[in-house]
Amino acid sequence: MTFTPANSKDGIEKADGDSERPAQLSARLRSRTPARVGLRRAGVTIATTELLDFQLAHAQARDAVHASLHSASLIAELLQLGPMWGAPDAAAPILLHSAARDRRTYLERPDLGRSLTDESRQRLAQSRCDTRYDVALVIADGLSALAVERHAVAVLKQLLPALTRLPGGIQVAPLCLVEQGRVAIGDEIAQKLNASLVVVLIGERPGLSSPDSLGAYITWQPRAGQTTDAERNCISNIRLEGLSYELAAARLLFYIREATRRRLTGVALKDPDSVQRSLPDEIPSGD
Amino acid sequence: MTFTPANSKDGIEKADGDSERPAQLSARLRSRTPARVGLRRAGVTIATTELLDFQLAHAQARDAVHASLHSASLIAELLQLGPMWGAPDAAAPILLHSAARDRRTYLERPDLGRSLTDESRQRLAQSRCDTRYDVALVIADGLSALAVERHAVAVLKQLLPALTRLPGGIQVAPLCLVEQGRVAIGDEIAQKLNASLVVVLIGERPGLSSPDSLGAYITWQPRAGQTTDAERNCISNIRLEGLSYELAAARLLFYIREATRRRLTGVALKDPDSVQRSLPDEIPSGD
Amino acid sequence: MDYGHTIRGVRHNFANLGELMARATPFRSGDALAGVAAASAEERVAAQYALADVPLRQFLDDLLIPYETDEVTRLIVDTHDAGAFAPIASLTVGEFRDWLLSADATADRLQGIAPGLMPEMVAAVSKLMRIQDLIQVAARVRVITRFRTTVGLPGRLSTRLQPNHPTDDAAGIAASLLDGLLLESGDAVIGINPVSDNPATVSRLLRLLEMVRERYEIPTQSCMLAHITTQIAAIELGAPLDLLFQSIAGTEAANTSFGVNLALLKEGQDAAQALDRGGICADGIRGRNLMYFETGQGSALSANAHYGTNGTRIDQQTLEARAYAVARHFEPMLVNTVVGFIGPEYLFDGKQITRAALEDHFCGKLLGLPMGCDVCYTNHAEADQDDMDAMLTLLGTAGVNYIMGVPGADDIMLNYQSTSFHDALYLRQLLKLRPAPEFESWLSGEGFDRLRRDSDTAGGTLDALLERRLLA
Amino acid sequence: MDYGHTIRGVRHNFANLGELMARATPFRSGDALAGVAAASAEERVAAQYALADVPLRQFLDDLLIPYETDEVTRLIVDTHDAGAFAPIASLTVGEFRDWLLSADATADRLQGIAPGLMPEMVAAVSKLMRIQDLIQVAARVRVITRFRTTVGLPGRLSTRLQPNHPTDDAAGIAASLLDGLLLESGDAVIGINPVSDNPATVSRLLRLLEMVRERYEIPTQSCMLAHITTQIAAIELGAPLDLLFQSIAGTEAANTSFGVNLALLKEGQDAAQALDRGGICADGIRGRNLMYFETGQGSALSANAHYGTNGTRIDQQTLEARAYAVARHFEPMLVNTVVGFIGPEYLFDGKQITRAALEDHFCGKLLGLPMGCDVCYTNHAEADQDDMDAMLTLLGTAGVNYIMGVPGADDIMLNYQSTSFHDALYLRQLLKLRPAPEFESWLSGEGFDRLRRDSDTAGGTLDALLERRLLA
Ligand code: B12
Ligand code: B12
Repeated sequence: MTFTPANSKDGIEKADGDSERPAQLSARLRSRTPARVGLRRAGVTIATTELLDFQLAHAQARDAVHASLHSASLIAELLQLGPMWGAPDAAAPILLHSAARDRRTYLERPDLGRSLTDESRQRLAQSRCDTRYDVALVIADGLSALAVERHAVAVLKQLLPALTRLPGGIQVAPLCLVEQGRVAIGDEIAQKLNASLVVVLIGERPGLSSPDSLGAYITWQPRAGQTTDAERNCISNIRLEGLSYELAAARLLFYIREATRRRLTGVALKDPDSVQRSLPDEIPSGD
Repeated sequence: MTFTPANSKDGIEKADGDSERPAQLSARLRSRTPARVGLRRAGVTIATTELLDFQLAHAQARDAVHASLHSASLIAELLQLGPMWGAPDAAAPILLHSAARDRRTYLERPDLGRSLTDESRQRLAQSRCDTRYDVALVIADGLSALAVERHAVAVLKQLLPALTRLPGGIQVAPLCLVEQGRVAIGDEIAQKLNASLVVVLIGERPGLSSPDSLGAYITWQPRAGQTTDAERNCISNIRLEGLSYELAAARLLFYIREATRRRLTGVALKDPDSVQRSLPDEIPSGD
Repeated sequence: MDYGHTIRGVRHNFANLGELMARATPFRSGDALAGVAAASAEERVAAQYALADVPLRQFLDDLLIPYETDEVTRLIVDTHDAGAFAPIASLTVGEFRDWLLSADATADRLQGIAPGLMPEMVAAVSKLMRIQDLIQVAARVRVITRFRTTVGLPGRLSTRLQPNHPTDDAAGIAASLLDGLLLESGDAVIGINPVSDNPATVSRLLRLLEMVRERYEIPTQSCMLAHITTQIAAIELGAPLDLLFQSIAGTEAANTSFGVNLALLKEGQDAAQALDRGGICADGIRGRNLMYFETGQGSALSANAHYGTNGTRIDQQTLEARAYAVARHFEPMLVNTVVGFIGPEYLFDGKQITRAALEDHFCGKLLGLPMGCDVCYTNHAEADQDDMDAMLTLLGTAGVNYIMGVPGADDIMLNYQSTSFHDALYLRQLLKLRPAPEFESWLSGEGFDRLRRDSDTAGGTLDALLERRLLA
Repeated sequence: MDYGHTIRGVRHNFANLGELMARATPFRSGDALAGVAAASAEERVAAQYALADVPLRQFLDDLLIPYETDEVTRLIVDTHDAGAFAPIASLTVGEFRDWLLSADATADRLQGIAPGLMPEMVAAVSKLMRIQDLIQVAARVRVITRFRTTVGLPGRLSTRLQPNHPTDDAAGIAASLLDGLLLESGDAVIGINPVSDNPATVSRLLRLLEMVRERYEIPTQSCMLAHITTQIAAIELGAPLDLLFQSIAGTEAANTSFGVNLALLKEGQDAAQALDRGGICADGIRGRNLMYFETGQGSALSANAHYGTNGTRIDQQTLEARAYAVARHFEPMLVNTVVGFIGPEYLFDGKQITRAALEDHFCGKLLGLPMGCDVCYTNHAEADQDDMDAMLTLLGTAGVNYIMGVPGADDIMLNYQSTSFHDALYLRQLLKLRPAPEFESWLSGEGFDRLRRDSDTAGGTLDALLERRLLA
């Protein structure tokens, strides 16, 4: 019996009579997307090295879920943003904690991740003044503290100056940072701060190839425990391989402006086309 | 469309062209064995009621695993056995504990279930006298405290008088009761007690239909950590639906006598035929 | 009716049918979160005994969620077909299980009773069933739907090609699309989840798919999984929309939280129907099924929309089955449960996800739906590829209509792991399953050949796409 | 050779091949108990990368357990077939996985390399494989054995009928036996675990089985699962013994704790062989396979017999594969892993049991063994019937040779749950599998008919048995 192992390291193997897909094609596909395209195969299955790469990514993504937020350093960074939007010195970022005391509780009890501890409620009450704010900005670790650490400040750096430049002038409430928070926790915060709209920047669940994806949820006149997700808008996948800080801020700005104008967010409010065009309206036939 | 549900409650259903098996046969089969024979079917599958009976038994068997031994009352019962074999008053049963502190540890760490706590070792040392005993009797909860509570005393009641009646006279060491013990924990106990042979009465893992099955393991000259299971003999399924106390004691007596005579236990020593005959040597052809 | 059961002298009582259903459900984290799970294994079995004795008719009288306040209940009650129900009307839930497993329950008969089944009845019986029962019965039911391909035929397994990209980048999507097509994926649908929520992007990507589909004559349908209102807006922009997608749930309140209701779904269906884009399928029948629904246990609970009569909290699996009643009303092309997608707070680990997948598949099929399954998990759940392989294989034996095809099983935008194109090939090979007949012919024809040639050489449409030469 | 791998600048080192193997193993409680499991998921993956790079040849040089002190190692090394190994001799473990999954690895080629495979190589590659890989490759391998029936043919699934009784009561055993036969069970073997350890009981129960077998002309073989020495003694008493049973493990020390060694196994085989009781099978070949072995992960560790070179503790799955080398030497009729039988200290829950079952089945088949599996769990493990259904179905797709048949899945003597007669019928029906050909003919012939008639009417042999009229 003689045969050579069908899977040689330098070419994609011929599987089940399928035509051989050259390595160049794989490389080309991979240059266009971070997706796991053009994988080497063993029979119909993914080859060993690629399988192990996947397993490693899984091990690391699980770590990302359980990583906890470095609040202190993030607060320091947020403090430095103050001058950018002319925040009063008093308006230091407020550190809050959801009722989910640790990661495990957070994962099992989304209800707790949506409500504040009593202590946090008090802290909010102290910060409250009579001003009615236009926008509350809430940063929550969500399912990826990493996402928030990497991208939240960068997005705010683009957003805050633009916000203040809006005609009519926009009143921004003190920034809030929430540990173990879910999207809906922003509702109570905004209410307590007396803000008309809330933007929650939150860590999306970590994917294998995206441990640090940031989401932004925008809600007009949130009511704690009553607002549904249908009444929010969402901007997703803010990160280096995803939506840029600039575009994210531009979209946020659009939503904030339109929400304020039309007095609503949610399914009735659509993302503007203008912020991202990646395809022409007319597609030539190709060859 | 008209059809009647194929499964009526009063007969075993005709499944896949198989001939109909009358309910009488099921009843007859069931009268011969506690096994789940002659079950009603739904198609090729077990019918609902029978399935639920199974699930209930599973819920209960799991409870049996986790039940803990009522040592105090068992010790009281054991104390009353004393006169039966002329034990000196001093020889109260010794309560010992394995190194597995709780049930969960016990289940995960059989190694700990095989060794004693330091405290138990001391207690044993105190009980030790210069006598060399012929037999040490160890009762351990094993995987079913229930088995031990229900049957251990009853077996000893049969065994102890018979033991003392043995020609030559047999020296029995003080009884030991072990919480969270495995079979091999008897080895160290016997050594510490200076006994030539150990009998461990232990709760077997609970089955669905047998939450309280008792096993007996007999080991000649056990050496802690060195004796292998090949050097032991085993008597299993001591309980109401299994081996009777009388037969169990008779077998134990046989093993103790033969082990002492041949100075060994294990694969080389076979259970005698005499204690249980359930089939004739010649089977007539039937009809 | 009084709900209870006595075990060894201990009486277990259940306040009402909703509570009974919840207590009888095999353990899952979501029911514990909702506070409705049985307190012990014994209580669960007691509830199962009691549930086994409930007559199926009872569900018609004892509505879990009020008719007055919930349009899903109204839909269920108002469309209930008493004639179809008649043959099983005399059975209890336990007897229904026995009958479902009997040789009497042929594919035809199962199809016949479907309009007579309320989702609550199906949920109830599923709670008494073991995994092998769920597989066995589901495997007998075939639900066949058509648009340009025929999905759900015996001996076939289709896939949704899911070429998502974190910025909706056309070249990136094209790369995944090409990878999938070359790996024989996409006969159920090519469906993209757009990251942004705007009609123009939806429209543009639909045109991209249309172009590829036409150029290579691929018998399949395309879909953009944006909110239904966004898709309707895209139709108004003239987008070439084949299937209309929407996530749905089992209560009116949960659907409200998704921004949908029955009227909106109908409006969307009419709009898509009016485009009249279905093809003539292999058997000469014109494809008219065009709705694509996704569901998943836990979505109602997540939206705090899981309350029934008198505030009784309903278990997530029963609510999931009710979502199928919504789906069934619109004669969908595809339905799938995204079972492991939502997170561990509803389905904690591989074991819970797997059982839920088989329950959902069984309930959907019994109610007459073309069930697929997103065999998947998130990184915050206790699950891994081994769980997925097992679940995938089990669903294959149960006759699932279709599964997802994601490059390397890793969705880089939705952030979860689903099945790869390779997984589908594995399953087809192992169980000797084939793609939809139209797609299968395509694979051995000129169109696929052209695709392969184009992919090997520079130039051509694909190259233009990948090289962004088609970009503005 | 140096074993290690670097991930993002962090170097993971492994002291030797034994440690590397253990760290690369998917998590199971037994390896944690032995203190050899990887400390983190990342360390495990690092070990898998490193293991993937180990040349297969390395296992020939770097023996995990010394040749000098372990007769199992000597057997493995001394019977290694270099010629059969040649075609894969240049591969690393990772490349071996790729090759196994490739179309190149046909059934014939897999059979060809079997004698060239060391169990350690097979264990190593299995550690890199997902469940779907384990299924896919195993499904290609067919190992066919014969005594009176032919077991292991493609498209067939056999069962061991296991009519145990807590007092070895003949009428009780007959009741379970009859139940099983009527449910078409028993084509792999009718095998009783006697509760007592004596040659006369073994002998008597063998005569009981012989009588039933002859009276109804059942093409099958019988077996008593007592210790091999007890069975040899029964042979000396003139017992009609078909298959000779023994539990075996992967180290000499573990086998010693079972009271066996290679010489004793040989002695038993010779004694049984001398009875010359095999039949002419459906294909005209005379059945000569007569050993029946059971194995299971954890048995060596339980006996504290899991040490290798320089005291390295070897992981339980590798040791299990080594047990197959023992089995293979005796050309057994049946081998099965009792995977969930031993307890949660070795395999904690349904997930671990399922993966272990598929690993064992894969490793055994690759080494050329007629693998069955005792799909089972104990009540102290975290598992239930759902886990069993899933595991059973997966093994069915992987082409398992046989499973157990226990009345109602509940072994009332061994105290654990295995598969019921019904489970086998489920699997056969779902996957369109048939019993062994000889048994299948019997089911539609005169013998089975007589059995059914006898079971329906009073009188006759069965009645005599059940009514204890045959008892002394
Ligand atoms: C999980 C998830 C869901 C789950 C949410 C259930 C739950 N309890 O978690 C389910 C399957 C039900 C779901 C449904 C939908 N989703 Co969704 N979902 C996600 C996903 C994958 C992760 C979200 C996350 O990690 N959040 C962070 C955690 C920490 O916060 P949380 O408080 O636990 O999560 C809340 C929000 O995520 C919210 N949510 C989930 N989806 C959506 C969508 C919108 C528009 C809004 C406002 C809120 C919202 O639900 C959660 C519970 O309140 C994101 C993709 C991503 N990469 O993030 C898409 C994503 C947010 N969803 C999306 C869409 C379109 C939808 C649907 C509208 C689809 C449809 N056609 O019906 C529906 C309905 C949403 C609604 N109004 O409730 C889009 C949003 C696009 C956009 N820019 O608007 C995203 C980005 C994915 C995509 N590209 O397709 N979704
Ligand atoms: C589990 C089990 C096993 C496991 C043990 C591994 C382990 N770590 O647990 C395995 C599969 C390896 C096994 C093997 C064998 N077993 Co066994 N086993 C059992 C079982 C089902 C449960 C035992 C139990 O619950 N013990 C109680 C717990 C709390 O104690 P433990 O310290 O954890 O358990 C120890 C003993 O059980 C011991 N052990 C297990 N089997 C046997 C058999 C003998 C003869 C001895 C002396 C010890 C022994 O191994 C354990 C670890 O040291 C019993 C049946 C029953 N209903 O009890 C049969 C049983 C004890 N085994 C039996 C037999 C025959 C064997 C074998 C000899 C079969 C063979 N032909 O090779 C082998 C070899 C035994 C040996 N010398 O080691 C018979 C004994 C009959 C008899 N009267 O002698 C029994 C009664 C079952 C039967 N009827 O067939 N067994």
